Amino acid sequence: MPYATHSAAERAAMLDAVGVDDPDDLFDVPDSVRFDDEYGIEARSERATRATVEGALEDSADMVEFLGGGHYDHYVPSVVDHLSLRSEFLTSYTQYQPEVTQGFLQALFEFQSLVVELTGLGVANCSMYDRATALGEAALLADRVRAVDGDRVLVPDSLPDRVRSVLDNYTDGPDIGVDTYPTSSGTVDVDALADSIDDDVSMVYAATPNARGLLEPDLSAVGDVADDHDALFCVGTDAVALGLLEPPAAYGADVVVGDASVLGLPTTYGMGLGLFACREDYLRQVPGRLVGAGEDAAGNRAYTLTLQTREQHIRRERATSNICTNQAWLALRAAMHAAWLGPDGLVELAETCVTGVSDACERIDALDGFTAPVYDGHHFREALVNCADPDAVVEHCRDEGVALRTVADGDDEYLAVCVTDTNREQVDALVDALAGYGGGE
Amino acid sequence: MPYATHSAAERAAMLDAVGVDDPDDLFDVPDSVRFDDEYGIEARSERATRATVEGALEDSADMVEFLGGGHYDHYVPSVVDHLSLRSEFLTSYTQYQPEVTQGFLQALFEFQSLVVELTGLGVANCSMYDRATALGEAALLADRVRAVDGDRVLVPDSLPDRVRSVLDNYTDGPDIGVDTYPTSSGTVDVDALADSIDDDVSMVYAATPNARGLLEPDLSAVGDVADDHDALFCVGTDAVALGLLEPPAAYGADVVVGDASVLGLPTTYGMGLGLFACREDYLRQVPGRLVGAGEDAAGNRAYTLTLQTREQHIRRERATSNICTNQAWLALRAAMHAAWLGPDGLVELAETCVTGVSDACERIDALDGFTAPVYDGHHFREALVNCADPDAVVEHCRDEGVALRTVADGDDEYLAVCVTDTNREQVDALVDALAGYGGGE
Amino acid sequence: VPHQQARWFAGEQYEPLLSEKRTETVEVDSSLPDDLTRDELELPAPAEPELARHYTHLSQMNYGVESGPIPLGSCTMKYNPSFTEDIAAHPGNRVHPLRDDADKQGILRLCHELQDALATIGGMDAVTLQPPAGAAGEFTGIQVAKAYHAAEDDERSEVIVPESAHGTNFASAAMAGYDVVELPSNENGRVEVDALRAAVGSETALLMLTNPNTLGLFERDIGEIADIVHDAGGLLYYDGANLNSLLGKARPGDMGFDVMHFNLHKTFATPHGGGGPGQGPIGVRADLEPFLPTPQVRETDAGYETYAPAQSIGRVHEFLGNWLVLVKAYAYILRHGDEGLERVSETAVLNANYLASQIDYEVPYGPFHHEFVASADADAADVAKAMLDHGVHPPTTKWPEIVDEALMTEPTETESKARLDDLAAAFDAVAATDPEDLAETPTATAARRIDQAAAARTPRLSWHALDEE
Amino acid sequence: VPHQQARWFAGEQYEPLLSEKRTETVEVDSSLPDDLTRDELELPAPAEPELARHYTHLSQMNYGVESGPIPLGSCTMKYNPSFTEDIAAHPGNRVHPLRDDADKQGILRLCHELQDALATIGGMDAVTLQPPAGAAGEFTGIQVAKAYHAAEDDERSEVIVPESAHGTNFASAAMAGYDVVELPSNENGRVEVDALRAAVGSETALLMLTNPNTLGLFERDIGEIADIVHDAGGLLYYDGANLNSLLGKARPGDMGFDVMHFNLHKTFATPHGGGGPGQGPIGVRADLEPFLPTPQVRETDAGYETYAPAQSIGRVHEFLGNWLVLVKAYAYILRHGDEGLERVSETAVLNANYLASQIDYEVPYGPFHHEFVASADADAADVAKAMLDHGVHPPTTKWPEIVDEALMTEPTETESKARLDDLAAAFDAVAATDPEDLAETPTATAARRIDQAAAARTPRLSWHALDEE
Repeated sequence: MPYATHSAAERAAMLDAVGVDDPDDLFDVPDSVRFDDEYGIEARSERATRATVEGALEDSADMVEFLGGGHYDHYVPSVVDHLSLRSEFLTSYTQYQPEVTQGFLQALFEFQSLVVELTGLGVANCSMYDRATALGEAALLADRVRAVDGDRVLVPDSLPDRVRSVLDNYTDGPDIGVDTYPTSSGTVDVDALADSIDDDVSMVYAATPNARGLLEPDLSAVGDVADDHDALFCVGTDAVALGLLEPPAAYGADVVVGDASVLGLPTTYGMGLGLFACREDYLRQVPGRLVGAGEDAAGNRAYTLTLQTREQHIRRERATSNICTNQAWLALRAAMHAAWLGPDGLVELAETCVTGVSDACERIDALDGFTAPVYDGHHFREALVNCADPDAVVEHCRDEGVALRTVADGDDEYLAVCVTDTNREQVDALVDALAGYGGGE
Repeated sequence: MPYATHSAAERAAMLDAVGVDDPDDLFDVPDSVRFDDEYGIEARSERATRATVEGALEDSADMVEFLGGGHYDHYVPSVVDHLSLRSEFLTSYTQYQPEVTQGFLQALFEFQSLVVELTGLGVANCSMYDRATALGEAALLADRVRAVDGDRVLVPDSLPDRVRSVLDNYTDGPDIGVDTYPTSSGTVDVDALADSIDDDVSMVYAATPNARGLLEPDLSAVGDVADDHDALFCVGTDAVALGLLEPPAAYGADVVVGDASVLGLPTTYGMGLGLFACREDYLRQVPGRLVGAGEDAAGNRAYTLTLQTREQHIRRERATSNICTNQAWLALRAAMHAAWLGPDGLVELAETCVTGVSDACERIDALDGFTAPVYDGHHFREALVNCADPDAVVEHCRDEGVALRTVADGDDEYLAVCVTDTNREQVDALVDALAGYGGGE
Repeated sequence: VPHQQARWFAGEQYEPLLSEKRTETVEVDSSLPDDLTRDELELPAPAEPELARHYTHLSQMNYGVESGPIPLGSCTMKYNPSFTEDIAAHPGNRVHPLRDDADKQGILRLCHELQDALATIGGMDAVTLQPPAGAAGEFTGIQVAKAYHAAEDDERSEVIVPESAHGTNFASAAMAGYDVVELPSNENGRVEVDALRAAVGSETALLMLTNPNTLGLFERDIGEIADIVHDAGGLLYYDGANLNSLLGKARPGDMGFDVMHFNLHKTFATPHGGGGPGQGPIGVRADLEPFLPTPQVRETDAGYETYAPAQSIGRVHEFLGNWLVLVKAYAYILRHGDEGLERVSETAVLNANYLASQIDYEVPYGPFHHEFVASADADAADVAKAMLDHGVHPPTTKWPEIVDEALMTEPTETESKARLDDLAAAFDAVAATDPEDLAETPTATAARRIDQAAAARTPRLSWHALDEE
Repeated sequence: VPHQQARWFAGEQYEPLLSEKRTETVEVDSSLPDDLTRDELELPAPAEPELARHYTHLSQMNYGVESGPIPLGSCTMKYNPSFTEDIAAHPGNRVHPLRDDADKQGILRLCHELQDALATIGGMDAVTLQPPAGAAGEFTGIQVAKAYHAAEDDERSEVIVPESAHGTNFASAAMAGYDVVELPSNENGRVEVDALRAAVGSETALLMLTNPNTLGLFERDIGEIADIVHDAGGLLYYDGANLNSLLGKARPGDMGFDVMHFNLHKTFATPHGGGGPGQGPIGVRADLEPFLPTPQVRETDAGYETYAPAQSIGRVHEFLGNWLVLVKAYAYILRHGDEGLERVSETAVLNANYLASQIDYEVPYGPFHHEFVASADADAADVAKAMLDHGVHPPTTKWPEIVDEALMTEPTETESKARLDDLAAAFDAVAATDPEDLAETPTATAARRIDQAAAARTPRLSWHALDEE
């Protein structure tokens, strides 16, 4: 065993103390279910293990990515790695003994404060798994806090299938229906939404930036529709966009969900950090962990997990969520990244997400055979591009080492491009790859 | 400035407190020597800086190295990086305030203890720059402690030019002569050494493993020759070899110098860690820093820099060395690596250095046109290989992505190969490259 | 100098909030129209040196596995090998999940190999890696079971959970829409087979068990239990939280379990990160495979490819959960191999038994495996606080409730004998302390005892709440 | 809650030596003959988890720049940007120095660019990167000067050093075989020009100066000083320890210096590592270039190549010193650029002046730049120990001796106003303390005051020495 802790003499002394000759004798496992075979996994040195796993990782292609679609890449400063990898943070447990975990508790309190500042809502939890599970939890929250019985939530028809599928699983237990309302030219069709809604709706969800990369122009009107039917208004967004955008509370959001891993976490095959904030009214129905400020016996400010009676380890089947292990370490990293940026850095990063995609669209639009963006409006990171055979274009670009994706929008299919601070200097490669497809610049 | 610490308001308050309008006004620099031009260096973001420097680093070729020659590669476990990069270690200063630097002091005390254990000598310092400067300091020590006037040190004719050149600079000031004594079939010719020595010799140096990769078979005899003339016997070796070899004190070494960076530091363009140990008699003439155990006011064991009156900041021109900044952090890493290995791990690693090169020689020797090793005897990491046109072979191997070097030995030129734990699995590539040169296996 | 236990931290300290140090307010001036943007943004704005010190100080007020032992029962707080962090930092992880399969072969290969390794270790036929945590794995497993029953036109309404089970079992079952039937333990701390027989019926979708259970006891009647559940058409769910006791010794699949989750952050040593991320892959027997989440990974002649199982329940995470946890866990498995993994469990069980033999508290149930539950003769929470003053982290307290003033203790295999002796000394020093004095503890920690009830009565959950005071 | 200064650590703690925890002795069984090998080897043998805890605990007993300010005069303990560590970890650094030039173009390119950048910053014509530390740079520079004089058949025997110079200046000159002539300071704390004129002669090889000097004072007579030395056939050496005050403002080359060293670990922020590694490149004017160490790097049409200068002094390190320090320093320079570097010095000077304006100790000499020397009205060493109890690192004490009970203070540019205010509060709290009470300090540190004299009387320099007790 590579992390063997006992010398032979120590092991013998311990066996002696417990009165057996072999640790195997301590296993009270009937022979009928004993495992006598082998897994067939060969042990290897640390160096060989690294060579094996890193060797596999190097098997993936070397590409410039313009993918987005729910997972976004921003440059994370080195200091975030160095600090978050400190073992006192990385290897610690959930803060059930607050006297020896003040450091992490304070960091989570600061994360919550950041989310409160960005959303304008009164309460933020310490994390959910990702934006999709946060949306699922929002639907369950709506179900719990809604005065009248409601068994439907409304989501835009542009909600990505991946997110919808998670929502379907979350709403399956309490038998909440998930219905879509129409979008038009890429954004919410408020009139159509008003037609779709009724008093059985517990929650209306809209996202900004939305799945087409557009900033919704009138979420206030969406909120009004929800409000008219006593439905919760849930807004999906992310922590970078919120640096620039109006705080959702200002236009009536009751719940904000989304992605906070746009801070602190670069592209890592979809790993995320679910953001969850809501109005203070729902405090005792919030899913997940909350950190509060209090006092210790010496009268000093101290932090602690609070309102734990909402949680599964105490409330069991009546808990506000089954979540136990969450994404605390990523919340720590997000808070670090935000502090590193400061308000001007965060605004600047967000503005890059506005100008980067619009500049790219302008260049793509100038190419024969491409129109970008497909929809008018203000884009954030992403936009759709129209062309004759999107799938063929994607294939062509792959050969050029450029990763793009297609998006189905009703009966149409488009290219989607995502531009952030980390790939905007490679837009040349994208434009060249597109230009090289059939036509030319 | 990327690490700007003052807001505009703070800066204004500070300027006000010191009574100037602009920090430039604080510079009491005559106009005649003011710099009004530009350096012409463009600032860039952290990300762009990384891209620039890492981009340059990627310009070097991707090669399998069998180079050795004073700089050796062993696998350093990950935990050494993680622990040594903890900022409390990495960013701390020399331990002039021991009450807040007990941690580093203890680690250096443990490093000294490791070197004492490996060499068998009574005193080890906290580090020199590298093996060559450690040898230079040994010559200066010999000059100081030798009872009778001596103005020559003897080194083997196989001493690498790079090391010799450093020794020449160190011995230039006190006008110590450096003479060579002959080696024969790769090892010390003891009789010839006895002929070379006289009472004007203050130090005799010999290395094991030596520059031909051979373990010296009879250093006891070398020590006797030195002793007969009251010269210090200085042995050059390294921290991995010492795990397996007889402790130099056992065969009469007065001083041991060499490379300790074989522990804790992988290949990094020649960066090193000079090992320096000597008999307790010379304690007050030791160059460099020493950590001692003492007591604090509460009666607890505590560590402190000690015998600082030897050092330049106190003794100035009469100091035992001019060294100030040393290689403390690498000593920390070496101690970590040694502890990670434990005695069995260190012996096993050293044994790999014995078997790896001998296995490689056997395979090379089986190739047409190659003889390996050139000299009989026991090799450690390195050996010489004989072939018709070594330079051409090296060129050929370079084209195959295999880095080798040649060594001049008298009028002869040979290939040198170095095999450790990190390249022994690539010996196939070496053998293939050699086989592909003209002949074939 | 006496050999004291090293204290990871002693004495009071205080680090202001970043917002108390320096905040800046910027007016937002954007290319976007004003009605879309905020007017201003106020956030902390530390220079990087101050940022580094802030978090360095906070870390120094935090206790991790590299500070000392964390013998929290059911949490498996073992040493997290640092080399796995280097693998996680490898640029080959920086692959977007929406790439074409052909362009992410390295990732898919690792997924496939890890699926196989976990299936082998669990004795399962198929594995999905997707669930982002243990509780998410439970929920996923229950949804899979539900889909299976639905496909058989055999919808059921109940999940049976022993009283000593983890709270997540109850919560996950409820979240999936099931009624939870709680099963009492027998006097030996195990499932009461007769009670189970009485509880099981045509509404039984699942029995959820952890084995060894939370008392560390192996459910020796597992064969009979499985038969009872299966005979009623129910499925058997294995809660993998305690798998660290069984590596190389027994497999849930061989015991008759149909679905299980793995806690990679427990058994396979990925760091807990102060609460997460974890990862909770699930394994299933062959006839449940069609219901697994999408995508799965398979190997073809052309390489690895993703696919949707025929009757997939869809997704429980937008992508694949916490990728970096997966890759670290796989590295841990490869590093250990068969023999190393078996030795992990043997040593974990030896360590628990040794520690129990050295402490002055009674351990009412046995024989236990990798964890045991001692009974304090004082308030267990007070015992825990007092242990902090001895420089160690205490066990899980007051749970499972089946033991009075429970001290649920899992030392794990990476504790040395000397550390176990230190832990025992801490237990025993507290046991020898007058219970009334325990209430004053801890005193050697960064904060003194915190009034959690008061904090919950007046929730202050952000710096804004503090500003308002 | 009052705003206390955060204490990085408070209270007594103790970590046993690894050798006191567990050692193992192995019998050596090798393929080598017995007479070459040791019989056995005894060393500590901690398992990796215990190794990690040992060094984690030791680190927690250590104060670094990320713990708080370290205002040590002449040491330039600024923040070390962590991204440079990532660059140092890049696999492209794993290049053996004996590779063919063509196979290490990346390394050579960086060397060449850094040589150029340093030459520009120093106002020098050529730079060697080789010396592994500042003192090594001094020694190298003196050897170069000696070779220059020897080539002119003008061998000289003396090096002149001001009394306030760094101890290394004296030691390096002596090591190179020169007699050291100490030059007194004038009443303004600067070089006394008349005394210099008297000291200089045909035996004068070099005058070594640091400018600003160790009192932080610019040698305004530098033009005259240079003329005096040059007229006598001597050379002027610039000790780069205080270069952090001049970036963008003045260049040693423009002041008439012929040789200089750079302390990359000071001015260019590479971490001090508890004592090292540093790196001390030297710059020279054109006619000294032929004597520089070998190899140098130049750019040709075919790429970068190494070469030996025509009359090279040879080597002062077997390879290129501390490569990783070089690459980190270059990254720091690129990150800052012209404007950033100038701002570094401006802020360093502003910070020193601001701090001096806030403390209750007298600062006898001025106007100073990036550092100042205050005079304590108590034992300066006691003042330092008392400051530790306020959670900050004290300044350099009792040196330079030109100031009574000197507190030589260099806050650097990376300290915020708030930190400077904290530092001032610590100075002032100590100033307000009865000097007799200072002897009892420190009490809030990992160790209490250590009896260094006793430790030196009975040197115990390894665990073996402790065993013998």
